[in-house]
Amino acid sequence: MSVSTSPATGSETAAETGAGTAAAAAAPAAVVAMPFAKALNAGLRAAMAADDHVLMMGEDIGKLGGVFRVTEGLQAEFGDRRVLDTPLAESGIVGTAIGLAMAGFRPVVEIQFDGFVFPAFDQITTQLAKLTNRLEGAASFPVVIRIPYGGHIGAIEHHQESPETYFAHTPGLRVVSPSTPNDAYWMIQDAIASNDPVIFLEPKAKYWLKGEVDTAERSLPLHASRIVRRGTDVTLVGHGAMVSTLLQAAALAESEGTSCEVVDLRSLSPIDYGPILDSVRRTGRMVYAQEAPGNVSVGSEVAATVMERAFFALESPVIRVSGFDVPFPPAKLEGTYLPDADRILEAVDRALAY
Amino acid sequence: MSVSTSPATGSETAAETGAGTAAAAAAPAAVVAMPFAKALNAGLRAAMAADDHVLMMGEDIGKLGGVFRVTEGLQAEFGDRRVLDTPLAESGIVGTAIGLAMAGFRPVVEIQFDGFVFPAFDQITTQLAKLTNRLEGAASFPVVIRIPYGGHIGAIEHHQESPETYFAHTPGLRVVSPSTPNDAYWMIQDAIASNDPVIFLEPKAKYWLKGEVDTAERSLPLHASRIVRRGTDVTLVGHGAMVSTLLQAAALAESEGTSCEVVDLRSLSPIDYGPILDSVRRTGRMVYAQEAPGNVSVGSEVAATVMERAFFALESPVIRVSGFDVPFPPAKLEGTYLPDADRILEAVDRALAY
Amino acid sequence: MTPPDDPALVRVLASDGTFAPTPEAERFLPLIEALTDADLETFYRDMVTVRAFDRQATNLQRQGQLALWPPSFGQEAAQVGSVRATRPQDHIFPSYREHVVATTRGVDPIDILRVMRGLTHGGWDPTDPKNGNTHIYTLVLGSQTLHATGYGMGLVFDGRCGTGDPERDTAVIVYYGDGASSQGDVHEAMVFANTYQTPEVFFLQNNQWAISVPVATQSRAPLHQRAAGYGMPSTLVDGNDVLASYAVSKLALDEARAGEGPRAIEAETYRMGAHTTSDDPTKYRTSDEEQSWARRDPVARMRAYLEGRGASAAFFEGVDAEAAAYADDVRVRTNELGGLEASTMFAHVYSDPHPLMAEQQRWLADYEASFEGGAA
Amino acid sequence: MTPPDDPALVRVLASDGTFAPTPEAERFLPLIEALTDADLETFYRDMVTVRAFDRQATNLQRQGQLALWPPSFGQEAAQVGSVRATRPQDHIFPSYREHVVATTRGVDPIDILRVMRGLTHGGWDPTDPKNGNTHIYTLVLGSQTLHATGYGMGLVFDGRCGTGDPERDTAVIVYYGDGASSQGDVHEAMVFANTYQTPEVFFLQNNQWAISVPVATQSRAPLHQRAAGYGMPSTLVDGNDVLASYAVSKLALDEARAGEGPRAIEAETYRMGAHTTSDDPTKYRTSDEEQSWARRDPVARMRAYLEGRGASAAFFEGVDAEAAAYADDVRVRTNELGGLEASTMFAHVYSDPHPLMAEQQRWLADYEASFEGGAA
Ligand SMILES: Cc1ncc(C[n+]2csc(CCOP(=O)(O)OP(=O)(O)O)c2C)c(N)n1
Ligand SMILES: Cc1ncc(C[n+]2csc(CCOP(=O)(O)OP(=O)(O)O)c2C)c(N)n1
Ligand SMILES: [Mg+2]
Ligand SMILES: [Mg+2]
Repeated sequence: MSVSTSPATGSETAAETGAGTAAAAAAPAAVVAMPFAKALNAGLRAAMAADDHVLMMGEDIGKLGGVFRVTEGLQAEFGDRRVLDTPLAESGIVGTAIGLAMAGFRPVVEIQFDGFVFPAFDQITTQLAKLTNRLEGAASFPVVIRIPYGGHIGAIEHHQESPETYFAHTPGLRVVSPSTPNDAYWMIQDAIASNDPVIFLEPKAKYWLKGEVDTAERSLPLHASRIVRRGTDVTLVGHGAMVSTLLQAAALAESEGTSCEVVDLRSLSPIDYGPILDSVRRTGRMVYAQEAPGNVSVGSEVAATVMERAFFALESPVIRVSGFDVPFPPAKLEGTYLPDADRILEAVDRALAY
Repeated sequence: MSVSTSPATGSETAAETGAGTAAAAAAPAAVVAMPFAKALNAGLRAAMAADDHVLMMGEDIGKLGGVFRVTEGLQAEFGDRRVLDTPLAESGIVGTAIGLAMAGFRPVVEIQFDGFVFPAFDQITTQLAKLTNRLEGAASFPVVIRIPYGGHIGAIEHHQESPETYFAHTPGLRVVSPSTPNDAYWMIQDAIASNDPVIFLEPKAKYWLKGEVDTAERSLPLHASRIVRRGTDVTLVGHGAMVSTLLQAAALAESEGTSCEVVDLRSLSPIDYGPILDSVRRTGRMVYAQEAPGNVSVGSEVAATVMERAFFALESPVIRVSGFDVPFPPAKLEGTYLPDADRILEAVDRALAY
Repeated sequence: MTPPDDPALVRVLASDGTFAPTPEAERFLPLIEALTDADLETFYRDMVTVRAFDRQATNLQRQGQLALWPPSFGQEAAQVGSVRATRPQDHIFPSYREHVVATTRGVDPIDILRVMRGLTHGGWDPTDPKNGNTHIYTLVLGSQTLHATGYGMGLVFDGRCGTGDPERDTAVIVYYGDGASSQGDVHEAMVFANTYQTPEVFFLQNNQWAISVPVATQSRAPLHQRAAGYGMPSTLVDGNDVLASYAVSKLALDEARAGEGPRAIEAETYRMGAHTTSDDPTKYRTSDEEQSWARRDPVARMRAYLEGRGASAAFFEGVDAEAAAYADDVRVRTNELGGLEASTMFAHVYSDPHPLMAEQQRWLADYEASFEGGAA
Repeated sequence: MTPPDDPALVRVLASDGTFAPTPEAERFLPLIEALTDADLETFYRDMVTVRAFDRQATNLQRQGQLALWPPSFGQEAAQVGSVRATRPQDHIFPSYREHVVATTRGVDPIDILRVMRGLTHGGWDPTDPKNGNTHIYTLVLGSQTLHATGYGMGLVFDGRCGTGDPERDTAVIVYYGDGASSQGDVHEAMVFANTYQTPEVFFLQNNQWAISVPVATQSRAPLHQRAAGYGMPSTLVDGNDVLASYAVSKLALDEARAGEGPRAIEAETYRMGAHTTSDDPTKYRTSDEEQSWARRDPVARMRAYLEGRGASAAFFEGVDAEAAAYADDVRVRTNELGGLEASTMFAHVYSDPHPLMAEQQRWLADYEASFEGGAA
């Protein structure tokens, strides 16, 4: 079991702005404020500049720069052989990305929205995830699949889902999700540098979130979780857009006299349990929040594992706050569907009541 | 929370043979011994005879009767308009089954092997699972997807997997798995009678298992779990082929002085927690066994929920015994990969050591 | 992106509205000659009305009344022509831009707006006769082609086509785009349709673009040529010519209904507006191109044709007034739309009772009640 | 199920081995004339050798040495002809019955058997030069067509085709079956291949059956006609005629390598054996049909042709002896195959270190050690 690899930042705004205190302390920082989507763009550009076999594939990522403009300007800069507007077929995109990886490329695939990854599911699970193993290590498949995911944007069906469970359950895949511009900038580069397939989940609600990016030095390895707020009574854990909701809940709880520690999971597979267990051993209570339906989910895994490994330290069971076990509802109900600070506080209360 | 709907049989052989004591007591039984696959065949035949809009679709299910002969004789009996050897395309099969359901049919789809369900994944998750909800109840989608699953048959890749997690996580689907011929006979009919899509997981290792089938009366509703062996020290829970492994482990444990209760989950979504919680409250310890990789799995959910709901009753955390978090290995290693009675006993020992 | 000049093209009306059938159009002329003046006026009225609605919806989105609007602007002739060729018993499987199709079959435009406002994922009940067997929109591109094919298989198995009774024989028509044509599901749908000889028309609206991607990226060969590979007859039609679009659809649907198997149509048209209200087409296409297609505007073309046949100014004024009233009514009713009960989230996930739904609905109700009591 | 008589068919050798080119074969004759006697003998030797291996493997399965065997029996000419038309730098993407292809490119037959014995999912290392750029078998039908297309895209992007240098220009050839042709992935592969003009040959072995399902269920139209819909030239060849199979593959590969874009070939052949050793073809096909195809046996046909050209009895005896020795060697080496270390399960799930793998491997080692100590 690993131990936390990062110092906690001790403040929710630092986490929100993404200023890594560790990095800031260690090296002369080149800190620039930029929105999350721009940080991704900068990270992609850096990766493309560093290796001419890094290549982008997807629908509308070229001239248009992607529907969220994450790839804006990349085709103009690197040409249409490196930033491909592909035919409209997700299985085709992932399947040919696999072939390109066999030919020595490092493809970065954009899936336009969470709900449209499923036509590619066979190529992802039976091929991409398994080929290195099938080949007994003779080849690597450094393919990154970028998926804008999650709710909060009031969009129509298939545009607000959180499909991480499907990928986190699949051996051979790595699954990560940044929650700040700084993490976006570094994690996308680390994902591209990984020799394994990485499902890269971009919390689309955060694309417009501004924060400081330290372009000189990464603060944490790709698969580390991070304590983003210190607290003593309850540990709150989540990833992606939920991290800011957890921080909000922690701030509210503080005003009511409850001290919450907040952990940003960052990596959903593998999960870095060190900081979480360390935290739970101190607080004795934990709440897990996620947008995805709760039944058989990443939250189930974290809850089961934490209860298994910190059994005697727990004063209450791990309480999960999740999307309900229904399809993501019409946008007018997303406020009810998505866990918010109030629902997290209700769970905190339940945990404290044990 | 429901309470156990079934009396325990009190013996592992009864569970293995599938003789429901409840049913046997209640009605004049028409009990016939037959193998699991034949019981499915009889159940399918009964459903087709009862409703002429029940229709079978799949690859090689007609003249050949399916690679496991589960549909043997049905095409000869009902004709090739009701037992369709379709073109070789799983998305096509499920997608057209959806259209057939819209036209008033109740399609029963056979996926040839677990590993080949993924090309149909988009139609299953974004369409089949969601259409009733999307249509606000204006139409039902009574489609059954039969999938032979699991290991123990020494087969090549894609032929031994346990994909239940993907389906159990998906709102709108029901997921069940019989473990005895009697359950096979009744559960397939109940699945076809369900107005919702049902993923029907057939533990292929059990196709040749003989057992008694009471064709007169069902013993349990489709979604009930069942205590198949009484015990006092540890509760063992699992589904499909694992049930007999659990019973084996329980028998071995008994000889070492440990009394294990065994619960057959039968339904993986929804899960009938009543009998499980009831049992755990008596034993204080639980081991969950499954063939699927453990990370983010049905076992994670059951463990997390049981620990949440029976927190104070537990003397030890729920211990999970799963397939490793690797692709199902080459057949020569399946004995190591698949949980067996020894691995379950090791977990029982760990639970007892708390 | 130049106007289609494939020799296979069926066109009846030139861009300026003159009656100038292409050679391929000859065999369809009897179907067009059979149309009454009232039919022609209906075609025109349909197009103008839904265009006004479409413009209204775009405005409503700008005013924050809708989350999104995918305009049908420019594709009216393809849609009116094909849908007016259907019979009442036929089943319609749209993609998500078929506003003209849906409303012409009876769907209340408000029901489409409710989807785009985030009030429902479906919008209307395809089993309610008032909706003319129009199935709901499908957003996962191409997946509806398999549903349509399955429905068609059901028609075959139930003997609901090919009996020779035109009142009873039923067809399905499925709409999809040039982008969607690349999806594996469209291929599998064509495979199944031809194997089971479904009474089905695959209606491809090639509007030249899939968001920012030109059709040339999907295929270097004309898309209508794909059908032959499955053994299925196909027709290329000028989708901005409502008469041609009607005639080719009518023949294909009649043949399908009669049990002759599936048919394919590629309608060359143009998305004159943005992909959706979130889109900015200036990023990827030239105004030259847009203008060249504006000259082929399907509504103007039909108007010129009707004018040539002597339709009165009063007629056109009347249609415009009706369309304006229709669009006004949509605006008024949109503003009146209410909210959504949270409990609806759980109501239809399953058709049969489900313990998790009951439990979570109860939890949510209790939770919400706890606020009303002033707690938390 | 009658022998192919499509006018598009390319055939050079009649069933009885006489040289009788069909009209469509005329343009391929120079390629055949360029073959030396040694080439012809090699073709024959390849077919006979791998047939002996294939029979051996079937026996090994019956003896319990293999979990399963999918015989290539009957498809030797399609496979030898196409693979002998490749160049060393080309990349080969088989499905799972391409034993002749794989071994001809250098794959050790034992490596195929290791897959079927349950010792490995892959079997050989495609990056090891000795395996002739033969990628591993793919069991999820059709999915390899996208991998091949992606590889072809990589060749285009890296300028590894169309340079005019035959020693450097590289093509890919991908094998798939009549059943697999229905999969959406095959469609998407053709879409991408044509969009990116990959140097690729889609080689369809239509062996008339997908397990128990006849090709007529996959398509009422001849499958080779699909290619035209994508704008891709295609050729129908008698797949039981090794010369024709070689010639059409050679031309298609040369054109692909030269940068002229993808090509499709449908080889009409027949699975003379069972689908796999688990299958019982008597359940679904007639012995009449089997016999009619036995008369078109590709090996007998080539033998008759070589005899007609004066090949000696000694030559045939030599080939048979070589083949028998090859098959014997396979048997001996199969019997020598060892077991598998449990730890290999964790070794290659990821390329980079992974904490869960380390943890579970450690757990398993400790657990297994606990038995050795006599515990538990
Ligand atoms: C499977 C899938 N992938 C991606 C999308 C996102 N998307 C919505 S519309 C669209 C373009 C569709 O183009 P086309 O099929 O030509 O239809 P058009 O918009 O032109 O009517 C895309 C990529 C989607 N809805 N479904
Ligand atoms: C996606 C998928 N579905 C089903 C199967 C099971 N299966 C294995 S081979 C086969 C038939 C394949 O037929 P064809 O493509 O004609 O190849 P052939 O066996 O004739 O060489 C089937 C259905 C599979 N391997 N993959
Ligand atoms: Mg389009
Ligand atoms: Mg075949």
